[in-house]
Amino acid sequence: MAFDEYDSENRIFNAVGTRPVRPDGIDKVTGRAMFGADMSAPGMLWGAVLRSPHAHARIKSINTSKAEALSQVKGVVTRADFNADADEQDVLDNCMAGEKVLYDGHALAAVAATSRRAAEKALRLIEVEYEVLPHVTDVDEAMQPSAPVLRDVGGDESVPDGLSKNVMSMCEFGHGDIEKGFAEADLVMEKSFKTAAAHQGYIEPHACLASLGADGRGELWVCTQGHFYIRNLCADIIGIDSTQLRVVASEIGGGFGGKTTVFIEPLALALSRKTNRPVKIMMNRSEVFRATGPTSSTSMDIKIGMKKDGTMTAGLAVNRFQGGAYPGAPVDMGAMCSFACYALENVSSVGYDVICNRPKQAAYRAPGSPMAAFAVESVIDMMCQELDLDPVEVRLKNASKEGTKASYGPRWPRIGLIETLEAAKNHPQYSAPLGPNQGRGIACGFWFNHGGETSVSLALSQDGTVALSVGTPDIGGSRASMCLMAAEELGIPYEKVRTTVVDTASLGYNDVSHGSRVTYASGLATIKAARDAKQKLCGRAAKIWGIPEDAVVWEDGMAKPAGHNAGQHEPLSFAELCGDMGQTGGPISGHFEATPEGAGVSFATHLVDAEVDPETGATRVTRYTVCQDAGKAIHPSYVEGQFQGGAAQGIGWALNEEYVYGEDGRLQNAGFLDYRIPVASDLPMIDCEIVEVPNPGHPYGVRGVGETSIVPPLAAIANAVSRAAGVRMTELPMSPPRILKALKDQDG
Amino acid sequence: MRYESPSTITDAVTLLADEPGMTRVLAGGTDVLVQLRSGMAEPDLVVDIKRINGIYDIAEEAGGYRVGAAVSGAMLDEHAGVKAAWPGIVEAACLVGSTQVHARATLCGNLCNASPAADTVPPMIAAGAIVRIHGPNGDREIPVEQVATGPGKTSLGKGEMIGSVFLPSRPERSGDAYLRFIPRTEMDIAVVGAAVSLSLDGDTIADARVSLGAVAPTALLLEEGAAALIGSTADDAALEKLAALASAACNPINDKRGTIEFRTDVAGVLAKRATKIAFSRAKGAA
Amino acid sequence: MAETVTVELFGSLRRHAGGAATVQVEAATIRDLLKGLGAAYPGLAPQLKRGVSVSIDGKIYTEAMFQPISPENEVVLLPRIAGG
Amino acid sequence: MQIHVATKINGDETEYLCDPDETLLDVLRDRLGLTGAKEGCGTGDCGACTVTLDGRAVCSCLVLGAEAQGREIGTVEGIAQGEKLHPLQRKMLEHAALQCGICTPGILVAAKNLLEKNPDPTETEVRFWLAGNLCRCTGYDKIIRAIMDAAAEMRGEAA
Repeated sequence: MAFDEYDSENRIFNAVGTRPVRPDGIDKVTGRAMFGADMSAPGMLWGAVLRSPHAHARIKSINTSKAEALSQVKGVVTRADFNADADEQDVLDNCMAGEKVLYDGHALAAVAATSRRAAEKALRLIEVEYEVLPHVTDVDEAMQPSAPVLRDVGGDESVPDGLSKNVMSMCEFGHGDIEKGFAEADLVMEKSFKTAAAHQGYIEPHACLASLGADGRGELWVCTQGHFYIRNLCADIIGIDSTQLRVVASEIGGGFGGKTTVFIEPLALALSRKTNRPVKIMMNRSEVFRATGPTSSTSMDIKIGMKKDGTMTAGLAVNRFQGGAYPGAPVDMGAMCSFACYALENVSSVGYDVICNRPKQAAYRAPGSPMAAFAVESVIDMMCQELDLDPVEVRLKNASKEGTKASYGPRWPRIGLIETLEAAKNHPQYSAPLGPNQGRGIACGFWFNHGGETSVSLALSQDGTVALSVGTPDIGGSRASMCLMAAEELGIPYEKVRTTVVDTASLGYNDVSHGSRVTYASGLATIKAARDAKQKLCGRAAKIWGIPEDAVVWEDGMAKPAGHNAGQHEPLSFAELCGDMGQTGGPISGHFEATPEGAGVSFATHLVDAEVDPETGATRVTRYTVCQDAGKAIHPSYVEGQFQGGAAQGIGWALNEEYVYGEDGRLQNAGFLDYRIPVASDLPMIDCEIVEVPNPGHPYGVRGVGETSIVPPLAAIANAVSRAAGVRMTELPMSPPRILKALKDQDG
Repeated sequence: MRYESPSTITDAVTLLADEPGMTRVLAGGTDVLVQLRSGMAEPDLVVDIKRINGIYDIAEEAGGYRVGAAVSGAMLDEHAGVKAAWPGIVEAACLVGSTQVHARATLCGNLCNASPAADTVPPMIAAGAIVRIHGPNGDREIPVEQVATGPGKTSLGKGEMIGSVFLPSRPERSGDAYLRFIPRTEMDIAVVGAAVSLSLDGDTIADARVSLGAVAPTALLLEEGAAALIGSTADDAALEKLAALASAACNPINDKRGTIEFRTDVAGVLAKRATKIAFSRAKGAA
Repeated sequence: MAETVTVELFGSLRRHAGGAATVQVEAATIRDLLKGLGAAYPGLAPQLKRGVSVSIDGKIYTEAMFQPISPENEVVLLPRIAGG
Repeated sequence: MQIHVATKINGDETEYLCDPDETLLDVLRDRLGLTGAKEGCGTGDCGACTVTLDGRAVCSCLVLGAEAQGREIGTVEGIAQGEKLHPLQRKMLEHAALQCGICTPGILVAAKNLLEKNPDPTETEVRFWLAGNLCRCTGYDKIIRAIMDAAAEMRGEAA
């Protein structure tokens, strides 16, 4: 059996599937958990970052002498203090601007001073001469040949002629003959959609504490989703060897994809190197909004053909995503996801990656997929209304399943979309009566999930307990899941395992905690490391009993002789074998280092009831149910937590969250006051139906759950609101002014 | 920056008057601290008035209530008398920001911050509230609607501070209400606010005051709107007339919080809805 | 032992491979496949350099260079899959 | 010139020097090492820095350090009694009501303050009381359940 394959349909789990208290729990309810900004060091300085007030400008000069003259200021860095030959030039330029600033909030200098307030005050003494350039912040405008150009290099070989140099690449997926498909349809519907940029909105601002000597040896404490990856990025950008920098991942106060790259970390390291003192930088909230990654804003055109019975005959999606000032908008992912839920014979999905004068987008939960799903699922809903068809039945009729061809190419392995649709159909919400001005929306969503490079080490202790070292920062309770999987595999109690997210000097490389990969990949690695340890324990038992290793089996947390031929021996418990390991051959650790590739895709179906006030356009989500395939829920409470969190973020994105830029290209709402994420009184309870269709690529059947949960909400809410208001909403957010205007336009 | 916390109004006024640079009065601090932190204001002197004797008092006076400048929304909410007399004002005070903000933010601070969208200002205007101003040239009293003169600007002179606001007495069968529109259910700045205070003679509105917030540079006192209500029973015709007058009085801006069109439409809707609540409160149904 | 496998290209790569939706390459592993594609269709080189994932019978591989491929497999080239 | 402040934090007499423009949050975190209160926004919009000031929940980012003279401050570090967790802390853990945990200290301080004033709140009352405590991970569902459950336990009702 391959190393990452599903064991058994009929396995009975002991630990897995229970809901114990998380191991880091007490620290987090007593205030002693250490997050990014909570660490300090003797002699520490505070760093602050000077940011551009312009959307697009050439930097003619920077004069830091007045700031440096302040006694509290110990050092200033600009682009010249970084590695000119860095491989990751775009990442460097985003952290510290070179010739041009490309967006409001773009960093161009940093100061280290004896206090945070002194550092901030010193920023105002730095004199910068700008040549302000024309700017563009809208994706459709940025694609026009006449648009201001950010980078003269232009796009890659995939970009068709006649588009602006701001179009960095084009991609296309699909199969069949869409024109033939549209010809076969009884109804063809076309509609255009727009979505605003939404920020990940983690409550913890980026923060780090850096200490770096002139010899290139250093330490970095930081809140990040991937300390190994940012170690490599920082080393590249400041020009040191990666292993000379030891990075410790602090507790992380939310990431959702936004803490998968660097912003302030190379600046803190450069300031520390320059001052020979530890330097702490903590972004304020305004900096987080202006200078870290929101997701793309988008513009999309959808065309779908359908027969009267609901059979979809063809689908076309054109997706235009702006990704801020650098290439890399997740439009390829979006285009691949557009029609992933449906088995279409004729399908085409196109994507354009566009740059404009906004902060570089960062990954946000299932990057690209929620927007794509919003557009496609909205058109399907309109067609269901037009043809008077049940929206669940239409989706069931066309649903992707094992063996059908995905719109992006492959044939599906075992997947659980239909099961999530059935769960939604059978949920009481689906048949509950609706009140006046209420509407019900349904939508499906898909995400790939990811494996990635993974190393874990599982060390046994003489008292029969286990120290499990992982390298994937815990962003949502994953240490509890790791403990459960180790306990399951070894047959010992959950409490006997301690999982630690260790620093970059303590394990081999680990990919970032992204792509819904942690419970899948670090989980798989934990199981494999536990099996490695068990094999070693069986070897010790064999030695003790004087029988061959293959005559020993591991059952119920004990080594036992394998059948009568192995002889009569009292089973040896895990604790007994651990107690004697020094004498039976030495310390025992289990290891796993590999790149598991069996991350199972995940589907979800969401049900939303919404009520619209026809006089004000105000919307309230009154009921919400998430049905999602988790493969196997290791800790069901944290699986539900991912479902609920994704739904809540989707509600914010659908109804209120947006980056608002002024005519001057400056961000108008860089704070939680006007970037309106849902508050407790905005939301109903969020019901969860955990569907379990095992992933063949994981020993216990796990599928990542963190990202798929944000894919259906935009569409499901848009469908609910559109039905409640009686007018189709095609632009996000569906803010009250937009809804009221749509209602009036319809009446007028 | 200097921080002072005098124990008398006189000392506070002297400190404010004698400081040649920029000053800020610190009561609840929920606006002042944000200005300090963001660098929007860099005062040379901050005078914390919360150590002044009596500044937290809510005193009965001439059948009404005098509310000290440090009285927070939460304290108002806990005061049965004020809550019974002016529920609209108390509700507005408890709409400003979060629970944590209600614990600190004050009526007088909301007024002095002079935001066009301040939640407590329209219901205080509707109530006919009067502020008492202390200054180097003595004390004076002005109606609430004369405090703000534009966004962030007040009619207070150098060295002056508001020490209290007086919520007057009112006849039996009176009621007030404040409604605001925000995109979320809490935590937002009002996109539109509407306050109505009225008194009944039988079932007929004998007296009324209407005020709108966030639709003009300062909160509006809508005298024509009040006239439309007086003599009516808050019937549909009167309410439609009020709504039309409210929308017509709007002089709003387009911004990140709302459009001119939206504010104008919703001002009418909220004026109607606030009237219905005030009316039912006056009848004793609330 | 390398045999001829059929690879499906996504739409925007097709014009760099003569317009065909599928191409044939001698390959026993993913590494052979990518090498062979780059050699036969130089126009694909920029995308191969940017990164690709390969789907083999519906399972997506992003890193596994030595994953075996045989003519019976359904092989689809994809942009490199990442996540948030 | 720095200001000398004598105050009481979690029942302990405490003295410190602070700058006139320094917030209570910065004093707690950077001078006193009480990093349980978090800076999420610095503008009173997120509630992560919630502490009690003379028994009322406030955003410590909107209070000057100098204002604490003679007052009583309560932080998350003072909620547990020795090794015994407060029912709210225990229920937050049992209900898995935190994912990243950055909002948890503020929510605990605010929720404890609510239950002291209103031992039997409705779900709606809990939601509105906590509207100033942003959580981006959980969608609030499990947080609300944990608080309702803790309130029931504290009232002596079986959950």
